[in-house]
Amino acid sequence: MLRVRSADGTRIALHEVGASDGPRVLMLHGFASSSQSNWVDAGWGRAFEEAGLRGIAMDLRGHGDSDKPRGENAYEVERFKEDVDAALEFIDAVPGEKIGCLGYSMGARLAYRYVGEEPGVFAALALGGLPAGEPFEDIDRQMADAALRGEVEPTGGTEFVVQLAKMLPEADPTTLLDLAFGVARTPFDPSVHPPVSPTLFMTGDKDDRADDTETMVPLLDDARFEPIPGRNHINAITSRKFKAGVIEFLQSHLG
Amino acid sequence: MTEQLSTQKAINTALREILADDAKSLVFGEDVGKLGGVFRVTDGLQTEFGAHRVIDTPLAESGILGMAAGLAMAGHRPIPEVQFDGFAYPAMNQIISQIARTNYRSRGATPMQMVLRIPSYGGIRAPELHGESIEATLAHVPGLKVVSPSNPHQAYHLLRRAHEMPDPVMFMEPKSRYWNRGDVDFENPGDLEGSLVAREGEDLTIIAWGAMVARSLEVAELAAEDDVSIEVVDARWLKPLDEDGLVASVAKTGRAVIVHEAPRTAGLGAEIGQLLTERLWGKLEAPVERVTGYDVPTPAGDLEDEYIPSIDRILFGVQRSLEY
Amino acid sequence: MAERSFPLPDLGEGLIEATILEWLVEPGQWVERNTPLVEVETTKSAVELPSPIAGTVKTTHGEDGDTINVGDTLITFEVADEEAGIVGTVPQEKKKERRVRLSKK
Amino acid sequence: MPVPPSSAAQPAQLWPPQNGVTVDVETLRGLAERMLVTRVLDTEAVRWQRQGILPAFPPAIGQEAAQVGSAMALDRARDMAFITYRDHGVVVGLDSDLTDYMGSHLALWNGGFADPNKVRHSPLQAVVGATALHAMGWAYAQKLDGTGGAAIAYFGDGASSQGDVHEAMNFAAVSKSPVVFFVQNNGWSLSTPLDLQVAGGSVAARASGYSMPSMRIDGDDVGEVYAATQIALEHAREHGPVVIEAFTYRRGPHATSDDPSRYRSLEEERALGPDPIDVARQLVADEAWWAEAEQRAEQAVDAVRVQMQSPRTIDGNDMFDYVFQEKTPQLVKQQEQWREETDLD
Repeated sequence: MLRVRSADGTRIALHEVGASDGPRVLMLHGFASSSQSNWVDAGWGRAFEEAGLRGIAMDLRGHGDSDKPRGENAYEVERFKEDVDAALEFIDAVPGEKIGCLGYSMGARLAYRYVGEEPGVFAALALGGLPAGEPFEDIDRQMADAALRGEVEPTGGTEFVVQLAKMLPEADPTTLLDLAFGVARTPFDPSVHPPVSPTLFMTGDKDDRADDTETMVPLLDDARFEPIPGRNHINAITSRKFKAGVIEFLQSHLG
Repeated sequence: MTEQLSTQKAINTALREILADDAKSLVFGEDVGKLGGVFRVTDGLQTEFGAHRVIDTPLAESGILGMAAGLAMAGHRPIPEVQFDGFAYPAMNQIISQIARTNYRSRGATPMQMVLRIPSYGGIRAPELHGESIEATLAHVPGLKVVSPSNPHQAYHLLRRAHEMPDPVMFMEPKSRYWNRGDVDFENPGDLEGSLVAREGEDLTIIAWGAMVARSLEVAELAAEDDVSIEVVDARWLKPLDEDGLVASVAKTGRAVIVHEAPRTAGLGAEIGQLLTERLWGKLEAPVERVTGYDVPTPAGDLEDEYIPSIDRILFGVQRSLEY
Repeated sequence: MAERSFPLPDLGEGLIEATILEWLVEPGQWVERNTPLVEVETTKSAVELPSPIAGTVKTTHGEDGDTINVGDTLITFEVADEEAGIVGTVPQEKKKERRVRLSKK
Repeated sequence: MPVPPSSAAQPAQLWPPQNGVTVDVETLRGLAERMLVTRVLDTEAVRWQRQGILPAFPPAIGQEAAQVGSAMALDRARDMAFITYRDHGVVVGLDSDLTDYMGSHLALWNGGFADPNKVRHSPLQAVVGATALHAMGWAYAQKLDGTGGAAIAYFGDGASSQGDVHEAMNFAAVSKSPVVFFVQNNGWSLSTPLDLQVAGGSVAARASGYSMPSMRIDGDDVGEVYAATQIALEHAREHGPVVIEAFTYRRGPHATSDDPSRYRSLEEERALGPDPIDVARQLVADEAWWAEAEQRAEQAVDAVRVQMQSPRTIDGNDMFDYVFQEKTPQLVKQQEQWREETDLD
């Protein structure tokens, strides 16, 4: 693990996952997860190692070994893009080198947005568990804070955010709320700057949080969708079908 | 944030933080990578930081230290390990003739910033050359600094401190204490320079380091049953010795017992005893006592208990001082 | 040959059980250390559990979809009788014992 | 257990190069000029010792081509030489300040006065072989940092018996670090001849055991040394370590206090091939230029003599100031006491 500094000084942790040589793949985990939990614990290290892919897994700010600044301002979408800038600066691709990107859920959304504005950075994009709309809709910060203090029962979108923020005992729920609300200031609209790189969408066929992934395929020039059989949003990450699909796709575009 | 960790895990955590925060740092030695070290002190580091920064070296201690010297010349900050204290002997040419002198030779142009980790002292029933106490040998060499932590909190913070220092630091880990747990307060290191009063007392001062600190604390507790109040000072830094700190405690109590595992003759007990005599001449209530290993090769097996200062032997030393 | 069983480890604070998603090994199979054994799902994530040792799988406990408790046996291996440890032994915590009493003059 | 198939890869064949070796005239002159400086320095230094200017000196007479030729092949922007005490030709070849260097032989300062990072050679020191490991560690750092730099480790047939040399070669080969191990096989380790020092007679022969390419070259032909070292360095930068064994002869004594007639005969010395200086003279093939170069070399060395005879005064404080980057309180106290007890005016 190494930490790099993002534009605003936040330290962003990068973990090496998989082979020590081979095509490089930036890995972006989901909300309230971490590189460790989303990739390492789910067995992606070994899968990448056997496939000869060299993953660089970034802990999103507010997660894992990265710094966890306070306040919603620290979690605007722009900040996350700067974090990816910092990671790419560290990766320091040599001319002609093809770099891939693998994202899950919120990490997939970040990859989608980043590539939309920086076409050509990644030669291939593998996106898991990505819903087509903004996941944090109809959310109320006051209600969320009150809910964290146990004063009210949250409802609607707020209930969903609070539930996620409290899920990991090792994470700080207030930080995760700052993050969710900061990110939600820029609602996700997949029709704005869709990626031009070849893109593979994969989502569990029992994933009720992202049951509309396939609707994004027509927005992109070069995209396809593959379901992950029998899996939901939580347990899709360990699926061998998911890993095999992603690896085959990345190998064919990065080799 | 405070966490209960073993000394082994505390050192592991410090190494992990250092590797993460300092891209010029490297950890290497025999079996430190895939295996995670014979004491698992480097467990998981290679997976996390890669085989280029956490390196399984060939079995060659002189090579490990010579490589460290070259890396330091190139501006890296290596953290080599010799697997056991006794394996520092094959590396002495590099440690004494090269690493300790390169800053001097180059008139400060190529500092030897490194931390050599040495699992040290006895207490685990290990075979010959796996239980040596070489602190006096190392402290005698101009150009080296020597530190020995006694508990998980000290181990974590002293290692991080040693890594920041621009000179070569010999980091002597008390291997018999690897498995003992204690609170590590990550944010509040406390003063990391000099010695530390581990327990306050009035009647007598025990000066110890490494694994002997815990034993001396036990002695102090037993002494309290007999109405004898013992102050225990953890020397921590053996080079440079915290002269003022050691003197201050003995000035207060008037009596001193120095405890170390190393053989007695020309051991650090002699150095500290001389210091106390020099600074407190006329103020001591009794001659400075030493409770140490004997002038014999560190023995194997059950004889280890006869060699390493025991609770009773330390109590005898305390009694000699009290009744002088 | 001896048998060594491993329980479902604690996968995170406060989790007491997990659901077996899919076994990745079967009885009779030789596995290396760190070979993935099983995918399990907890309330917060899904995890691939790597083998803690090298050995032959004797029994896998629980079927896909079963829920098992942390601490219950998950897998049993056949292993060689002797396992190499570190040099020396872990010192045992002993009660403070003394024979010498102190007296001030 | 059945014998496993040998996994040792056949090391690359680097020498002799398929297209031969050509060194242009300008480069040859640069090499020859520095060889002359080295020879004059050696000849003069022996006199200086007899005159009481130098306490002792280990001449490198006969090894000028090996030392200058290899040192000048280095890229001073990124490479580094690791030397011991009989490598003045390397120092001259790197255009390192000779008065600074001679500070060590004058017993003014252990290791001399040069800043290694600037002059691109390590301070000289007496434990031969030890620096091979420093070269290896330094080279590994270049690999990590991606500088493209390579290290060259100088040692002789005597030092090759040291365990450190084996450790360095093995480490370097395992880690594929960019090191050139440059062996000056000069036939003698003080009074011990090669056949009592190196089993088999060749250090390069060991390289294949490490799957490392090796080059056995005429160490008395400066053009060959220069070209071979360049090839070795380029290979090292890309693929890892190389051994060059340069066959040469220590034409002088081990040191000024030595008497070689006690262990080797005049006949043996006469049976040697041509002096490397004469080889260089033929390569340059310009007598007028040569005469001028000889004069320049004598002037350069004389300038060193003049500077050495008004030696710099060493501040005794230096003795205390360079032990550590951060001095210990004990050392501060010892220094204060030293000052009080010596500064009696």
